[in-house]
Amino acid sequence: MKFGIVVFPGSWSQQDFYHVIVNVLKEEACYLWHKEADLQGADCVILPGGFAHGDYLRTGAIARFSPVMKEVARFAERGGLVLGSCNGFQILTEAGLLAGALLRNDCMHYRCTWVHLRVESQKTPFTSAMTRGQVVRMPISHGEGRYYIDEAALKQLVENDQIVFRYCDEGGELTKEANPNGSLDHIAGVCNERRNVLGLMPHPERAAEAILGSEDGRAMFASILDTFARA
Amino acid sequence: MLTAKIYVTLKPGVLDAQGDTVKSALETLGFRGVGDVRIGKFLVIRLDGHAREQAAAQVEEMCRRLLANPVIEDYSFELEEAGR
Amino acid sequence: MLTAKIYVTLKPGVLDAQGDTVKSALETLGFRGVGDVRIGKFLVIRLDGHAREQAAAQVEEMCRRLLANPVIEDYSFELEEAGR
Amino acid sequence: MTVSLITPDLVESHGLTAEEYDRILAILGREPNLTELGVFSAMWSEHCSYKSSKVHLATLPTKGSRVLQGPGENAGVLDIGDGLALVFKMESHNHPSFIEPYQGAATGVGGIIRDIFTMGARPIALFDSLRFGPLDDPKNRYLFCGVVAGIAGYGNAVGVPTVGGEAFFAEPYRSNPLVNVMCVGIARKDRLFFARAGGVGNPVIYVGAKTGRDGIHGATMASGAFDEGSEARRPTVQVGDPFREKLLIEACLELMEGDDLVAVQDMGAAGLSCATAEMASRGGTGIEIDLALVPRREQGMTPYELMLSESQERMLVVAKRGREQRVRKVFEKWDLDAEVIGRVTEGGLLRVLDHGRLVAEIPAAALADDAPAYHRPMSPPDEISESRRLDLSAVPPPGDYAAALLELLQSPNLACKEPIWERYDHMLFLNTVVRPGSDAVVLRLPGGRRAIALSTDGNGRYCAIDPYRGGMIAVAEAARNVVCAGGEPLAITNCLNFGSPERPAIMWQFVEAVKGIGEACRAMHTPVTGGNVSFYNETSGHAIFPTPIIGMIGLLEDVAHATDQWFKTEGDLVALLGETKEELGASEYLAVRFGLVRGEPPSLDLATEQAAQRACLEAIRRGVVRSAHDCSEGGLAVALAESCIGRAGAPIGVDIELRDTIRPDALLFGESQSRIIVSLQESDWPRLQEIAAVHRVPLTHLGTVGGTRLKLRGATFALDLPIKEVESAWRGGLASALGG
Ligand SMILES: Nc1ncnc2c1ncn2[C@@H]1O[C@H](COP(=O)(O)OP(=O)(O)O)[C@@H](O)[C@H]1O
Ligand SMILES: [Mg+2]
Repeated sequence: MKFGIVVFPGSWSQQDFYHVIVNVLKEEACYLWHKEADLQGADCVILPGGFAHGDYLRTGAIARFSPVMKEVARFAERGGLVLGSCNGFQILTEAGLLAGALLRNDCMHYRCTWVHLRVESQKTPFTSAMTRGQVVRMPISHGEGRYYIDEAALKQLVENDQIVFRYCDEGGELTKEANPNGSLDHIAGVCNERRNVLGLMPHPERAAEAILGSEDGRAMFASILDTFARA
Repeated sequence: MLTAKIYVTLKPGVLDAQGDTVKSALETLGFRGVGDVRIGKFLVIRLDGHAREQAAAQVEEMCRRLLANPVIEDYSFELEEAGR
Repeated sequence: MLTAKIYVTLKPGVLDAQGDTVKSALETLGFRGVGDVRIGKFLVIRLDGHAREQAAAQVEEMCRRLLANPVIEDYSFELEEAGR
Repeated sequence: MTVSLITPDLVESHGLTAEEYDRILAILGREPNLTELGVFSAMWSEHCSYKSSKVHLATLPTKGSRVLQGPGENAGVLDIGDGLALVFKMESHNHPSFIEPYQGAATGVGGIIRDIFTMGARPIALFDSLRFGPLDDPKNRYLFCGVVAGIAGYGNAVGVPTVGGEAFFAEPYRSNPLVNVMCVGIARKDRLFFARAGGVGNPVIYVGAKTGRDGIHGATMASGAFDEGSEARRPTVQVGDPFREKLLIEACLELMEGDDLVAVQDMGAAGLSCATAEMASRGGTGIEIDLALVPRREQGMTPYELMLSESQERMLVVAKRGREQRVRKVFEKWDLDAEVIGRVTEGGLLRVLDHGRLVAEIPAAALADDAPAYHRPMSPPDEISESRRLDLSAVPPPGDYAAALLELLQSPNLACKEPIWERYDHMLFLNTVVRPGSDAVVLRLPGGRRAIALSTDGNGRYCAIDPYRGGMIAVAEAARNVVCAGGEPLAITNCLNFGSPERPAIMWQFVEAVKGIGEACRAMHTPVTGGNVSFYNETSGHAIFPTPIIGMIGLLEDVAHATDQWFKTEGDLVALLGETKEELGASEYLAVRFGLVRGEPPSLDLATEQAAQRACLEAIRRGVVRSAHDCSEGGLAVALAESCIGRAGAPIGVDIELRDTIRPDALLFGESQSRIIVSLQESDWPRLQEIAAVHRVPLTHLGTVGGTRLKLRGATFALDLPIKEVESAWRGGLASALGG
């Protein structure tokens, strides 16, 4: 399976995803330069972490106008798999491919730390190899990850089972302390209605090798791979 | 030549973490009677060779497409003769 | 009850990386005649139980001590009857 | 021109002495114009010319089998095998951070990163070494928080993880905080770049941000007087743009993959002046530029201002003739302006034109190398002998040892630094095998089989009382930290922060510290590959503690040897390598409990130190120990506590019995050097004994890991605390000091 990793001038997680896909999972990966409207036949598009255009004005605000994003939108339209992590999530919301927005952390500063996530839905191509209610451990690294959405739209998300990850404690409880950025309803990751576009603030690629402290992130890649195998 | 003064503010419903931090900081500094604090963006854009009405339309579009995010932000603006 | 509208802007000559980025983004989006773009802060603070002149002095002090960084920023403000 | 424009006042306002000015006259054989005076004053400033420190730095060991590049280039370079080179350097940004903490620290990070990638290396890690006044003063809190935010804001955005550092708070830094940043990069050994101009006729290309009036030194005011409209020319504080820096990193590294470039140099201190003069003098060539071609952000900038501006995120590149287009294309790809502003010329002249009119003409070497070198007078401070005296009978032992330990763990200097490093991305690039919080961080190298261990250290309190010993200890502790992580110490960089060299007492401190560093580096076989000297760290005569900071690089041939300081498993044995002497002098304990800064710093015997480090390293490599932790500030008791807490997951208890007969306060909190706490499986005890014997290192069995309490017993004392209470005291320390 071929992963296409989008590279904006200020992206920095692309090589981490590349390393995990190619060296750890032994799959194929290529970089997609933001100025080129060409996905090089990728089966899954990844929007990595970083500060796409310095994240001036708003995170992801400018990136969404890049030529590559028009292709990503079409690709998603056709049902292609799109995964956005951290800055990638922010860009997907700005581009309107995912609902909601990401605001300044309520603690008012950048946080790079480990968090626990509760899998809220395994009915996505990105979590099918996980089980609902399962607790996984991954790092976050962002200053603007406070998920927000208005009530009506939140209701929609819940009804359509679009909330995929919630911040929780080790035991899976949604405690205030376990919410690292003040996200509404502890929301850490959501998918679109069609379930082929997923965004999350945490970094699954940083949790794919035991030597780095967790392999929980691998389940997401495993899900994608076996979805693809079965398709 | 015109200058556009653009105000981008968080929608009323949206928690303003920065505003709240500033509020409590002001209180720690001993300021009394500080109510709600809301913090937004203030953009000043110079526009060359535009007629007023055409400029207004332009700025409106800038706000819709880039400067504000409708999910969380409202915007408003004024146009002034530059130099002021 | 009063509302203070406070404008915090970068001093002239101080690099505004955010403004420059927004300027080139607007140009990429096809907007014409975009000149200098400068981006600052816009604060709205509600003040309870203040007489106007006393409030003005307060806000002045808030800006000096906390809201603006004198090394790189200028500020200005207006007072309005709240509710507007 | 008839009357001389260069008055003595003007010369003085440019920080030049009458003798230095005569030297300039001699070099030029004529009177300089204003621009030339400005260029000389910047290039001959202490910061650029090292005129007070040169002769002493020359005594440091700089050679070694692994040293590919010593002092003199943008950064030092080590051969770390597998065809890889490690590029590293430390810089100070103390004064700018005092004026504007956020931007001062941010631009400091930007500057040191440029020093690394200009050599062809991909920057992979940052360290920040911080010194501030006590946090009970709001001013100090403001400065500290601003600096941390600035480092986070720049480092996180530019995409270079900040994986370690130090934070230390003491009165003398109130007058002048320290912000030192180290950057480390990895390059292919055969793809290193140097800042040496070459090839007459080759284009000199300006890349990056436009030039504004940023950070032009005060002398501009004087100069402004010489032309109208001077009110507009107020110099402004440098402001960093991490996004543009990111573009510069990627564009330069992409270009360096090809063979279009001859040399790369960043424009840091003294901006265009320094970049042109140094590239030319290193290459033994000349350079001619026309300022009319320099991209600028503001109107009406004079040649003087353009030559001295310190606008950030700008580079100077020498390309091969005919490759201009290919170079431009790459910079365009990354949305960067690149302008050819001049050419490499024959003969050693730096010629500066403005629209073709000559505005400055100076021998480049004169600027870069012919600055005066001073043997400044020195003499020990009068207080020093007094400050070394310590009457222990006047120091009552603590009634409550548990309370004493908690007080120490809570104090900002010893408390958990996670509130700082949590704000820095310290995981990017998937290299961080041992994260911040342990003695040294361990980073995987490309390929994943090998790794490096890094630490920054320096104890200003020791140096205030004995700069020679303090300098030695800084090197020894940095090496010890690296060894505890499983690394073989290779080499150091440094940042030497002192007061005014024009005061004999300060100069003495500096020279003593340099002697100590040199001696330790020779003994440990860790040459000095570069560094930075920051003088004049004082306000109205109040100088900081003399503070040399050491950045140590260590190598792990096998990443499996990566070791951290935390106890692992119930039932493991705890032991001490090295010996505890009755040494309370200059300790954190005396400072925290009694506000005392006095007494001889702990003794250091370099042979003993090395034996302890060799033994620890062998034990780690043979898989004998499961954790290793250096005993430093706070002594044995604090180090033991640190091995129980702060690890991922729940804290773990320990039960310790100390049989030593020295004063219990010295035993628990003294800072004797060359000590390492290890934990191991019981069955490995004989192997550890054998290793200790071979290296002739005292080895003491201390106790056992396990339970939920921290228990410390001795002949005349005992303390017993719930480990959770110990951890929360330590974790909360910094937060509560920051009033949050
Ligand atoms: N300013 C800082 N930035 C990042 N990490 C820091 C900072 N200060 C301390 N640390 C980390 O906290 C840990 C403890 O620091 P320190 O007490 O100086 O260790 P040691 O005494 O062993 O040198 C180290 O891992 C260090 O890297
Ligand atoms: Mg240590």
